[in-house]
Amino acid sequence: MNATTANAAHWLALHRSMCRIRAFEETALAAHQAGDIPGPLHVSIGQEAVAAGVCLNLRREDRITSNHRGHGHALAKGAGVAGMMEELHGRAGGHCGGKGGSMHIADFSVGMLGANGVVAGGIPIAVGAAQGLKLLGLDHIAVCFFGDGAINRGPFLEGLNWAALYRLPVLFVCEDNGVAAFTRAADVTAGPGVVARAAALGVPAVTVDGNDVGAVDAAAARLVAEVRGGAGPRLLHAQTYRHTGHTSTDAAAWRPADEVAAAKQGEPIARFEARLLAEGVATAAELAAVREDALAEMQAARAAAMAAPWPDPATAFSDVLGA
Amino acid sequence: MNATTANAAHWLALHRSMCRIRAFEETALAAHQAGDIPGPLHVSIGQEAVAAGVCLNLRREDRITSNHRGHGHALAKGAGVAGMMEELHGRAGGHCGGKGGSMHIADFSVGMLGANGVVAGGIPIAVGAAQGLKLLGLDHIAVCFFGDGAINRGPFLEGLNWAALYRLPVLFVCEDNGVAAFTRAADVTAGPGVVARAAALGVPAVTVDGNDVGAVDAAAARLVAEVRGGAGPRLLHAQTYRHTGHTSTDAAAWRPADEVAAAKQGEPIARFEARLLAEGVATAAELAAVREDALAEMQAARAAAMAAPWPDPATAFSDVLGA
Amino acid sequence: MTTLVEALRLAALQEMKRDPRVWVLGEDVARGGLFGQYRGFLEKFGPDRVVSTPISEAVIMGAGLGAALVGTRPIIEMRIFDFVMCAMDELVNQIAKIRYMFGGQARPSLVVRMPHGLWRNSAAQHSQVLEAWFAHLPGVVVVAPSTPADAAGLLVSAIRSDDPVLFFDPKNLFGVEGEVPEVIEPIPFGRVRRVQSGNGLTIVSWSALMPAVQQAAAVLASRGIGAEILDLRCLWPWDQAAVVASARRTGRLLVAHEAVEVGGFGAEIIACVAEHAPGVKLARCGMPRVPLPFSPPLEEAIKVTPAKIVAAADRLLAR
Amino acid sequence: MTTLVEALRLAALQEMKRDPRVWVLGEDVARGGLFGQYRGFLEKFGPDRVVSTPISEAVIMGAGLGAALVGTRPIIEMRIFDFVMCAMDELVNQIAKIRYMFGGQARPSLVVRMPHGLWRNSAAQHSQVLEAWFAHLPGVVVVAPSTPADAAGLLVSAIRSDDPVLFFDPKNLFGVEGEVPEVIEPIPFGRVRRVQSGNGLTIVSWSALMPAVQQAAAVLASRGIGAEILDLRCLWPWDQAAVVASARRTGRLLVAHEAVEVGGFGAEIIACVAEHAPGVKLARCGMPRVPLPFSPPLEEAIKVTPAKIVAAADRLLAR
Ligand SMILES: Cc1ncc(C[n+]2csc(CCOP(=O)(O)OP(=O)(O)O)c2C)c(N)n1
Ligand SMILES: Cc1ncc(C[n+]2csc(CCOP(=O)(O)OP(=O)(O)O)c2C)c(N)n1
Ligand SMILES: [Mg+2]
Ligand SMILES: [Mg+2]
Repeated sequence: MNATTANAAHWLALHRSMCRIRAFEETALAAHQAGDIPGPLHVSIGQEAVAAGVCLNLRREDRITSNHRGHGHALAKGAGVAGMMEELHGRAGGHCGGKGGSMHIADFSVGMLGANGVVAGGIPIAVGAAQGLKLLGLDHIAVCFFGDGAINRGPFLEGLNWAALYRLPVLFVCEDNGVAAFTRAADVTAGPGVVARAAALGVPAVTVDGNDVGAVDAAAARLVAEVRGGAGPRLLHAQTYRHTGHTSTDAAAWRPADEVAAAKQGEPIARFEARLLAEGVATAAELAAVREDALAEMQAARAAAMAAPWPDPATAFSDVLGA
Repeated sequence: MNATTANAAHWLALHRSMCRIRAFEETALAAHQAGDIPGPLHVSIGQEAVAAGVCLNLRREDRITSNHRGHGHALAKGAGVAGMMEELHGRAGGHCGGKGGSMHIADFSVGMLGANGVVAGGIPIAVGAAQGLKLLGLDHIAVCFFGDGAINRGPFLEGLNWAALYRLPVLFVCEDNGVAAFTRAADVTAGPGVVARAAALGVPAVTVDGNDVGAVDAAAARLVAEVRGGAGPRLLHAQTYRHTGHTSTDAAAWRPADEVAAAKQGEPIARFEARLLAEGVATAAELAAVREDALAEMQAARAAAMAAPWPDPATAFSDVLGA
Repeated sequence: MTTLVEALRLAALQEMKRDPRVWVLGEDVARGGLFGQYRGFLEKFGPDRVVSTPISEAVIMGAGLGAALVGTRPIIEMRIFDFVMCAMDELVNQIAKIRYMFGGQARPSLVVRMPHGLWRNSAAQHSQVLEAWFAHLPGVVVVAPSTPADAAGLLVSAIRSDDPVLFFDPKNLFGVEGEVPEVIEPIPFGRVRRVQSGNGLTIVSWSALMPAVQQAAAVLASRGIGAEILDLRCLWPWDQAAVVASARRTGRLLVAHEAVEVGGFGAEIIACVAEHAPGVKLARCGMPRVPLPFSPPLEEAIKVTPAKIVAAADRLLAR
Repeated sequence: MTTLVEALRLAALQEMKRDPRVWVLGEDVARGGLFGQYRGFLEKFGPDRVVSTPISEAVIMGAGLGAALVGTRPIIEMRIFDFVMCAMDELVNQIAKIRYMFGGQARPSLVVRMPHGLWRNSAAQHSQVLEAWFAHLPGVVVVAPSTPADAAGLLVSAIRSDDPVLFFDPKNLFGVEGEVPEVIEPIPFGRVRRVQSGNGLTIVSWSALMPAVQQAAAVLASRGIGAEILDLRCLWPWDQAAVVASARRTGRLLVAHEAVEVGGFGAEIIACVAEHAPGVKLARCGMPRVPLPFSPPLEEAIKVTPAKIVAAADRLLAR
């Protein structure tokens, strides 16, 4: 890392993006615990570097698909916070008008084609989005976020083979937090891992430390450029850690306390802040201000969501078929 | 190869098995063309070495699952010819009482758990059979035959990962004839191929010349021993060629004539016979007699099937639920 | 005169010429498709719009959806209906729900083509008729034509529709001939075609069973019983008004379909008429709840035939 | 008193103790399952009989089948019904057909457990009720209990059955309490449970909607209308005789279910009664043909409630 003016701005953007994701999810978690957010809530606290590091290398017109743990991807891609917070609270002003909730967060206006309640559900969609973009002669790309759990589902194989075959402009991002629901990835995943699987399907892949936003950013920048340049699909394997349980109601008590503590030690925001300070990109006070601003933004969004109207029950019948 | 007395008998059995498959399918093809066999018919003429080379290394209690092109697998595993020929002709005495036909040929009495009308459909079943056998504490194994087309379907990934994970006694056999229906495997398969895919899923794999029954036999013997010994799953990749079209009504006219001619040149029966002669295992007359016996057997079976009664229409309602 | 499969070919051809966003993906489509329904397309439109795919049904379906989300209009060819079972998450959990779930942000304009039904003794895994499932599934249009003209006109509508349309090609009728106009106009969804008028009873049917129904009606006519025959053509939206009106008028309604009778779409029609037009005498004729057997005499024992339709009509008339 | 989920746990536990061929496979089952329905099983039966699997629904389903073919008796746990869409080929084309297709050579003795229905605002991909699909599918038994005792007794029957049984766990009722006997006896398939007797009308329902039906009946009772309530418990085989007899006696039949009304199993029941007991006044109450929305007021607008059941009963009684 070398703090030129240009990348200093980019680094600060990465930091700010991570802080906003963290603040959004901590706020949402509290709201869920307070009973204000219905339905299941999956937060990605600890994994922010992946969403930020990848999405800050994308254009607005690039598309992403996500999974059940999608707040970070959406925010990093530029989804409106008010619409997200209202959606989580089930309000009329939510991006999905209250029809989707956390697990189906989407903001098509910024190319966020949706979270997904089905593991690996976003893979075929992203592949098809890339194929459509190519067919339309556009040079936008598709990015597909999924977890380590998704690499044991069939669509992973079908989607990667397909993308390689048609040289589609799609970047697969495997967010490997080592666990799927209540089961360790290592206990359900045979063979050498996702990089080997991708390679065997014709998709070049690289592993990065997914808790180091600088590393994610650098790898993503390179892979996005290759994909956009017509080189065909790529896969980014980002190793990270989920600080909390599977859902907001899961304490994940089965994980050894020292494992969790060690992971929190190396968590991506503090770690990146240390580098920003060391590189002289920002002062501690500036960084704290970013964090505080993010938290204030999210708490204001939450307050606004709480005050926002519920959807008109009549809207439950629209958006099915026809006009 | 070295013709000891012991393996001479085995080689002759391989030869005989291939000849019976060829004779069965040529007879069935003619019967289909004559309008006596209803429904779709997929023959494996040219691919006999794979079925014979693998199945002659199995016990009766070992289980196999097959695909839409399953006559050879069934015959090599010991399925009764009369029951098979009647089944193809839709007669009451067929293994499935006329309910299955060619695409659903099965003979559970010899461990043949069924052909399958769905590409890759047999993979999860074979994996589960292996898991069940292991759970029951038996040392029988499961063998799963599928084509090159199946490696682009999700169950291939899910099944291999699963088998490796639980170290199941299952041998996967990819019968690679380079084509799926009317599309070249190379045009729809990205990456280095099935062996790499298997390895990436934790399943050691080897490639053999699938038109050389000696090679198939040797590889199968080794892999079956490993699998039975508890080493976990293995994959055998057998390269072969389908002499005829996809179904009995497909001329496969799109394939260059010289390609087909070259393949017929190296076809497995004649090729193996040359070796048997060279090794002094049998005389030309003896080999011809085997071929003629096989043909006579199949033609007699066909005649018997033609004379056999149709199923009682009332049986259409049995075998659904309950007793 | 044009065969039904050729009518479908012409309809897709017309639409792909009209709109460059329309494309087709599925196994072997570049070689014309399993039934020749895309014959010549590769030559005309090239490999980017006529995409022969791997045997990867989940992604055939899901990639179609993704491509629709960025503004193309895919025709998703599933080869044989039964293989849709390999792509049900993509169809049921994704395609059917994406517009609603995202509050209208997405509008997946796509057609899923699924040649279905009995055909040349193909047995249990290649003959299923599960159209009723999709009438029960919110978020999709369900089309099941039976003539070349209807097939062509409804396929044009399907391709132009902004909704996901499940198009059940009646594969057993691919060889049936009929007139198809030079320029194929879209046929609106949800309207029956009145095949013949009559006063003795109303018979509603659709898709591959229509010829059997017409044969049955001929038998009834020879006995002086005039059947009013309605070809439903669409299971969702369906022409409830026309069916109820006809049933009210004749006083008797028989619904015949190739699918299993229990839980088939006939149940919905009968239930609807029972609720809205009490007094109409009602009957169904469908397959028993049995998988499709291979052998001809067994298949014959299971499948709905003109004789079984006549028998059902007779029982209904005797009530 | 035992909760429904605990009753199910006890039933599976009893059967796994009884028969060493019974085992369970599915995601997280070694950690007790998503709902605790397998709590303590790993400790008791070990990792070979309590198999926490990868997220590989196709193989969870298909491996269960393969293992059944060699003589074990798997409980295939699908976690949430909607994920069954990832395993439909294995369920529909393989499990449901294998015995028939092979002329009876195979007898897949297995249970597929699929917790289904609305539950804590889980939205479109985690709330589906598609039970009617499987009543329409030859080759499977379809069970949908609503009380702890029924759930336990029917699960015992399912595990002992030689047929493939689709067991719809009513996940929204997992916390409901009731008595469960020390030794859980099998409850035969295909018999209704008469919840209460009455003469004003017959209400048939099942699974997670039963409490709403009972609340609706209480409202009707407070107005002097006695509803006969039948809990169907099984959709296949279903107790046609009991339903028809009750409907004949009261003269009015309302079928209420959580599923979408169009094409739901209510249509089959209504059609059947319309055919076999003409004159009975018939009505249904189900969800509109709309995916499940997330937000509470939207979900409330869609879902079947006691008030909607009362309103449907009132309309029926006014006819
Ligand atoms: C097909 C399917 N099976 C099971 C589930 C239930 N489920 C939701 S998230 C999850 C774990 C996913 O793990 P991973 O992909 O690694 O993502 P993570 O939760 O770790 O971010 C499971 C099993 C589902 N949603 N979809
Ligand atoms: C899931 C599924 N998709 C499509 C088909 C139609 N189909 C039958 S055989 C076949 C080709 C299979 O190729 P391969 O697996 O290589 O076997 P081969 O025919 O070459 O022996 C296809 C596409 C099918 N049966 N199942
Ligand atoms: Mg994970
Ligand atoms: Mg092949």
